[in-house]
Amino acid sequence: MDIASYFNYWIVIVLMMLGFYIVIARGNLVKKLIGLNIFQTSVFILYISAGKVSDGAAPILTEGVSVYSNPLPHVLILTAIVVGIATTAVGLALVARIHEAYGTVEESQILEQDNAC
Amino acid sequence: MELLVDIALLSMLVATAVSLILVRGLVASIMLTSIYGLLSASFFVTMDAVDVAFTEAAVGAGVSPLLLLMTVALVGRVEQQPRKRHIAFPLLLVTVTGVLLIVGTLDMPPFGSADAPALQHVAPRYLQQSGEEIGIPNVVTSVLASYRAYDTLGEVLVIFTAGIAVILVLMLPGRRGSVPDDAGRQRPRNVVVNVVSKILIPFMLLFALYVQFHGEYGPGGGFQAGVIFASGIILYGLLYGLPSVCRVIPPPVVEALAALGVLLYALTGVLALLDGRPFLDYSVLATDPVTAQYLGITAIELGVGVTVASVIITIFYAFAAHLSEAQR
Amino acid sequence: MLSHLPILPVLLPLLGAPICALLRKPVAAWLFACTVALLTFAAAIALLAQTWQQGVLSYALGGWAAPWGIEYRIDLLNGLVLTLVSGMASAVLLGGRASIWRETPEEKRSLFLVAFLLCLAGLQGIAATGDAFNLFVFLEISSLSTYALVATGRDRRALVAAYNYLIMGTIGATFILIGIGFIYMLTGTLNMMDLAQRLPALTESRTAFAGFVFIIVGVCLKLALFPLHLWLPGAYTHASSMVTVFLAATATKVALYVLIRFSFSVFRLEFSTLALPLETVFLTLGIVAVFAGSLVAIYQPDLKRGLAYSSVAQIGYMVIGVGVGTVIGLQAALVHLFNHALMKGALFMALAAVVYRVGDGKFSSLRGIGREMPLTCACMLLGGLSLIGVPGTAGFISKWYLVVAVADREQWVLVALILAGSLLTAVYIWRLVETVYLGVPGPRQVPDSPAGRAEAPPGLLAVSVVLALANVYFGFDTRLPVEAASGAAESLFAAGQP
Amino acid sequence: MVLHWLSEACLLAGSFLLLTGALGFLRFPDIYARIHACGVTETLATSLILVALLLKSEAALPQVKLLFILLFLMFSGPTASHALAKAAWQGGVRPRATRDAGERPASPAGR
Repeated sequence: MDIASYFNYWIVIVLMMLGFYIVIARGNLVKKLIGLNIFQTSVFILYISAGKVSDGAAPILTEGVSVYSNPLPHVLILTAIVVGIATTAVGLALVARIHEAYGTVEESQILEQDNAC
Repeated sequence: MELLVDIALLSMLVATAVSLILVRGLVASIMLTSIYGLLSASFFVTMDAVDVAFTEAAVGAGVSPLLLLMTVALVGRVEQQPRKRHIAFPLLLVTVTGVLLIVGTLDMPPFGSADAPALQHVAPRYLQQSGEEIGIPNVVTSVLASYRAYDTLGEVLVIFTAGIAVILVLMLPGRRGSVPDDAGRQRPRNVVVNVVSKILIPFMLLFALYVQFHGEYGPGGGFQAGVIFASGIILYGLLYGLPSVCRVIPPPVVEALAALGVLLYALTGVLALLDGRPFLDYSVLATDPVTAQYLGITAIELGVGVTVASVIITIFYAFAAHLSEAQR
Repeated sequence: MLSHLPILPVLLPLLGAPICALLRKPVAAWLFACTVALLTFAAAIALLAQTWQQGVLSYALGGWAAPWGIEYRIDLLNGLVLTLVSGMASAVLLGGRASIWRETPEEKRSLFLVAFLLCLAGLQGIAATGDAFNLFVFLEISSLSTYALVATGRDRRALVAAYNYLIMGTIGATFILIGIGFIYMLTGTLNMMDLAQRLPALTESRTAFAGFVFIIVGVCLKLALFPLHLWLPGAYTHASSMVTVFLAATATKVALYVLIRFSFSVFRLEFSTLALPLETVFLTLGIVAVFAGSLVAIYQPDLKRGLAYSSVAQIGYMVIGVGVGTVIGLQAALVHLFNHALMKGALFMALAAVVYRVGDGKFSSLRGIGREMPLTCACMLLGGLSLIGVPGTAGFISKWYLVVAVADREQWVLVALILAGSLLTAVYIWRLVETVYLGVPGPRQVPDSPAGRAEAPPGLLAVSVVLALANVYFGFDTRLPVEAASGAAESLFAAGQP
Repeated sequence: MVLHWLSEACLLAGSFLLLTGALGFLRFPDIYARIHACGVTETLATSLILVALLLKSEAALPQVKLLFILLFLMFSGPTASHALAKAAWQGGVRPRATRDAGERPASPAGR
């Protein structure tokens, strides 16, 4: 097999894991959501990479072009981007309220306060 | 040449993600997120996904940093250095997941191959026949708004749900959709920004309409148009304050519009039911199938645009109301 | 209109939610939401009846044929889950008004109902669809609305619980998305039936293997299978009472449905067992979940949290049924899916009625409540007995099928462990009985709680009684769940044969 | 032919200016100097690159679109720099020169 043809995917997987790491390793609630954002965006990159055809054109029908990239992953990812921003918005709303209720957005301090009472 | 651009963009993406891990402080993180969104949008362009790139530029580099910034204005920009943090477990988890993913790529069709199974089975019909069946050049719009229109209805519902969820979570006690009062506060005025924005906002709204109705021919469509329209309104709100933008578009109206957009989409689908055709079958709208598709797509894209714009404005209102409450 | 039956259980709440958002008066919104839920329930029952007679129904959305468009494919299993979910939704809405009104501030009530309808639409959409990506979209609709519903709980910890649920749920959903992407790249299709035809040829493919693992892990996060259950106790405990009833009775059930759908119909059994030691993993995790969940449940000071951990344990039983990997095992899992919804529905509903009176679900507040609210507590007792699996209740039936299924595979140790798990259940239910009937009531702090006998408001009480009696009814007349489950299980296995 | 070389020259100059802007951003001492470094170079650099693309493109529609982008950049770039600097000033950040001259601001809210 040809390393070069998978290289692209592997970089994207590294990106995904960097985002995933931020989600599970960081204690700040906003930073976790940022990590989630990176994680999801990288998954989108994986999908879109898989739809690419070498020397293909964007899937907008044009005279004289016969090779197009696969449009279906594009459609799926359009939907997934919307789902991602929706999740981020709800998460951030929760964070804002958590800050009002606890005065902090650090996971460890919230845990302390909960255990105290 | 294309490969060179790919490698440059990918390495910039990796650099951004790594610095996101290294950096502490939320404002810097948000800037990096925005850069990440913009870079991935550029990457999507090189991958021929122009519609996705458009959306990602609007969402990843625009709306989501805006929401993040408003949250940070509420919760503070400091990210604390934890006293002790176990990084062994996250590292292990990430490594296992990453290895599994890499194993998963090993039997994948190679990058860019034209004979990948994904291009053999379902997709060819979209590319070869959507021209006759739907009659519009943008295949992504054809699939999005006709072949898989039900997914898109789900997408609109997701956005609507997000709007409802944010209002439900952030609603200040005792008022739903009421306009916040001025409270006699003087906003710091910035003449240059105000004047320039005043000139630009009408063009932004005009551009949104262009994107809305041009989605059949080029990249764009209801979702992108909605985001652009909302950002015009949000810009106005940022400059002139929440009370004045609420006078222009009152919150109850926006909430109602969000619901009406969903209804417009769903009822377009229900029309088919009344005629005994499957849900979302557009052929009832006109006798000529291509005209029917065109009408159906225009109607549902309008529903998408209205809902997306109103939900994003609603979310902005909810956050901004909390901000002005916090500043009091 | 009959040919449109497959879409109606999803379309009705989907249309109802935005209309409900336009209604500003909470009472009007409530009446409307009840109507929508009942109509959905009626449509689901009609659909179940139709699948019973005609077998599998296919519905091409948008008029586009299957692999190109999105297809709804309803078999007995879909019908059963759709009926269960919409039935529980109707019960919660009809009976729960007093509780929702008590626990939600006035300005939030109508939006609460909108979110509830959205959640119903999402769950129904998951249960009806035959398209893998469409499943992801509706999963997110139900998840987002659930986060909001959990966050409306009165305690500030509800917010943290909702946030944790959001993070874990989104990781789960993203894993599912990765998995779907992998199998799409291999097969070029998203339609479940089409996938099922194309995947058997790919048993050797490492990409298919990875895709399968990601989907299963993602679904198990949503299912709260031990050790991925961490979001569940917080979410169930701090959400408002009606949200807990609905979530406990439906959300994990739908996740279990997705697990079964993917590991039996999409990937087919041969693939599933070839690719992963799936049986061993499920049996082990299931039995660990039973013990961990039950043991933790025993020591909780709060009944609501105790019952939440008990849910973790009960999910373990269902997963054991799936892990046995035979028709009877699957049938046991499905019967338990149905019965557990009834048990937890009855228990949480009765608990909600008690919370309505005394303010919270701590054991210290429940002391002696049995003398003040005899009928409500009798319902709780029935639900508890059913949870243990006492003969004459629905719980006995599902335990029976599970034990038979495991014994059929001659795994006697497992049989012993399942029975031991029931004993643990008996311990925490006994603790409940002891507190409720034998405890000495302490001073109560709720303002409008009259001394002496004070049952819950009629709506809450009526639904509690109906659910409790359903536990008894389905303990004797087992036709509906057992026959539907066996039909569904057989068709899943029949589809697995080449 | 002339057009081709002209556009190449514009591209090169634009890229070079962007590079100097980035260098300045990294090396300059305080926020105002940094804004100056990127603000000034960026507007010119992007305009040059857009002009280069204008010269390269053949069809009318892309040319019009590029012109619009150019116009928009003329507005947005300077406004953004101005807004940044003003925000920094209102946030209490003072230029390095006056800070070194003696009176340190009460709160070093800069970086």
